[in-house]
Amino acid sequence: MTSTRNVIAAALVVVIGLALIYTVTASLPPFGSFPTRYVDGKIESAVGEAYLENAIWQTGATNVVTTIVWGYRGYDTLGESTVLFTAVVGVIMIFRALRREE
Amino acid sequence: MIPHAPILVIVLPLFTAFVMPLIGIIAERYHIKYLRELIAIGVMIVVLILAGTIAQEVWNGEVIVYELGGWSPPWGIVLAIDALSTQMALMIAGLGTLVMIYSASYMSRDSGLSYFYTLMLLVISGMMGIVLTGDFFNFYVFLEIMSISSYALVSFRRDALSIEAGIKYLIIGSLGTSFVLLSVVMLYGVVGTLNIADLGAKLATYGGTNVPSVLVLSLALFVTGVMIKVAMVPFHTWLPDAFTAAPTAISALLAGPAAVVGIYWVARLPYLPFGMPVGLILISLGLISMVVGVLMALMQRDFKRMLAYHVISQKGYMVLGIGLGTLGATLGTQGGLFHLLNHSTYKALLFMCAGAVLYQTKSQKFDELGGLGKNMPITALTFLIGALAISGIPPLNGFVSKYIIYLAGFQAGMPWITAIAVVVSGLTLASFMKAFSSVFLGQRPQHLQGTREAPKPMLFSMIVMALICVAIGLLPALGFNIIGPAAEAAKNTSSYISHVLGGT
Amino acid sequence: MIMGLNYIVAMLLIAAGIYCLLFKRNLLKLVIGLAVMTDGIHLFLISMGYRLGGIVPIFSSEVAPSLSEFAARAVDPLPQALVLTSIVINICVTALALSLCIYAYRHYGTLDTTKIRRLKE
Amino acid sequence: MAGMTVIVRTISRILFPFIFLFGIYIILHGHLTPGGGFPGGVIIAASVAMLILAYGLERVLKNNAFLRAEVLDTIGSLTIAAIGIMGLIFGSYFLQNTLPLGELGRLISGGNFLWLYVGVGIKVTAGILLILFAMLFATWGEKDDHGA
Repeated sequence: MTSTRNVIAAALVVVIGLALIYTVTASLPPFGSFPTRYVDGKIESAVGEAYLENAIWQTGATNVVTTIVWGYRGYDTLGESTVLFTAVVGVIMIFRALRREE
Repeated sequence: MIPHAPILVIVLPLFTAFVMPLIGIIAERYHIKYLRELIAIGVMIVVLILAGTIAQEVWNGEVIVYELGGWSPPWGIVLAIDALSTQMALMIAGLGTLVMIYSASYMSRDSGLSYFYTLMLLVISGMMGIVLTGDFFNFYVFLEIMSISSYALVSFRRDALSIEAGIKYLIIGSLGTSFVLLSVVMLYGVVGTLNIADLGAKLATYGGTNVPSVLVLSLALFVTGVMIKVAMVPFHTWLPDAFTAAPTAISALLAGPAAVVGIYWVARLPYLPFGMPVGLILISLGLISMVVGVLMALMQRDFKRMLAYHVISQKGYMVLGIGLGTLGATLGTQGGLFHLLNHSTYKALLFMCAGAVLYQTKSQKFDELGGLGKNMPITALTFLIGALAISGIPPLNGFVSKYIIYLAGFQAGMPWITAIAVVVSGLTLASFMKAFSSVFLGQRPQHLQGTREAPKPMLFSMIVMALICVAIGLLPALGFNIIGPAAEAAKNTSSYISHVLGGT
Repeated sequence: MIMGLNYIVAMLLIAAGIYCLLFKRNLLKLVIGLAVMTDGIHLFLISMGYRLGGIVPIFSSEVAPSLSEFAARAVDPLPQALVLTSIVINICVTALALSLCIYAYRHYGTLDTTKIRRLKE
Repeated sequence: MAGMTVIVRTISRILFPFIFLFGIYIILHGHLTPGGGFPGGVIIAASVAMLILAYGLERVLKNNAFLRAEVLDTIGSLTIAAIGIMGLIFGSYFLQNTLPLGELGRLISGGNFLWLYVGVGIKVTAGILLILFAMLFATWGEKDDHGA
């Protein structure tokens, strides 16, 4: 019983892994090729390149990642801190009565 | 339109949620009753008004583009609001308000209410963020806000059942959101942008031929992730447990407004940003869900569990309709979106009725209930309206949208789909007649003799929902004013793309 | 071949996570599987923005004398920002899952999913 | 669990202010060097966690620590909210960077990034500590030997 389960599991993982690896290595741009992207044969550049060119004079911060985290995509980071808040409230809520016994 | 209305709709519930724990502390220290409830309801009403002002603007043919932080797309995040988003935002705000009023009295016996209202507002804010955003990664972030707060809300009562349901929902739901994240990552790898309009414009150049296999994989992952959230049949296992174990106000919230979010992406998916044919997948998933959902519902002996299986079945109708819409049946998309509007009202109403019964009798098993029609006449009447609406009986709203989906089946040249849909509808009626007779008719057990009618705030929400059901049933034009532009906007990708990318 | 190693390892992590989620019976192992899978996605995401011989996207005149040279050599900053967001989200999900697990252990006295399901009926 | 040996206690007492200060440094220099509000907040929370492990829960936490962390969490969130709304008032978009950009590479530069990071730092510190407290209060005193 368990041995057949293990065989099925191993086979499934191998199949999923090989399919993922094949798909990704076959048709993604090769590793290290930023900023080049090929869309339908045409060469396009990824959005990230524009940040490198403009971020420093537009925002005055030397860390480009920060200019994205709070500048260009600041709304995402607001959402991210909301997620943290949500998880905190969720955890407090789950332990609420236990806390009162303390 | 009030300036900044698009962002205020999302941010007002969010910031109120931030201060809600403090409001809770103040309310407990100074013994102010209903402070949290009133603030939550007030915020929801303001959000509803703001959504209304947005809707007026959008229905004039505009696509509102709001650049957050003043960064233009595709570098910054934008909110892009077309008629489809507007329909969803209006439904979330309206139904959210009613659910909030309902929970003000339904949850009054529980502890930890400030956390409850915090999480409720976070769910609303997350859903608003999902339907209004124009950025793919931002969609993922707000999906997580909505998901995490609903995981926590499902296990709010912390009994054995709800903890187990919460864990199940969390594991399966996180698997779904991880798939969505992986799909977003692959899209960034191939196309190099995250803006939905930009993605749509760049992927449209493929025209369905010579598509790299990564894009197909990305689409497959995204469909799987969305389908886990919509709970179509192979991925539905979390839903019955979660809806049964959650407090009924949460079940109504998840069945009404939260259904909106999944269907919103199902309706966007065939057109933006992938633009690949997924019609047959949607149709087959929808058909399987309809049939399996209703068959499972017929077997249930638990009030809320039966309603939960009907949620799966009814969502099958919507996915089926939208799938038919991509195959050339123009009525299909309209039918699916219209059914979403109707489903959200009557299913939230049915859950509220089940909650009212549960609140007064502390039981949700059919075997322990009976003869409550005399004790709770208004609940019985509203439940009957909801039951007839979900079964598609003519003067009520469910009939209109189901009829459109039947017609779409013929329009797409697949009359056997219509046949299946009619049969499922009949089974739904049978299931609800059984439920109605075993709860509200028949012998009343001894210990239920003194049962009283539900409290007034609960009745208010239920009556408003029932009135909406009747009104849309009698005057379908009311619904079509919302649905018509939405169905058109879903298909009109070029207008969306040109508004977002064509400057401010 | 070796250049694609990042992608391959990321996909292997994802496959291992899916295996954990599908075939493990212990709640803690399910949570670990989820974390492993998400970390695979994070590795994949951060590999997306690599440039051969790239420098960190923080401007300093010692590494890159001018802004244009900096822009021509630095790696993509966008995936790094996205990964920051995603990691925090993953932490939050894990925290909530673990607290639910603690509570489930109090209720059932076990973390075995099959036994928990049997208790319900 | 009442804390650890005197060696651990002494060393953690000596290290605590340095780790705390390092966390503040990470938060304040987020826009100039790698780091920012999230790593910095976690480092500060970790320093408090180290003290709790060394000395035990009762000796480290004064009464109302939970409440204070909750208030701090809200204050951090409201800082972010206020900066976002400042963008609405002084600029034309939510979260717009309306503060002066300053000189490249100085501590006070980059507009609102520094203040946003301070808000996030407070929020993350409080949030991680709240999760820690909630789990500690729930499981403190239980025996460790009943494994999974």
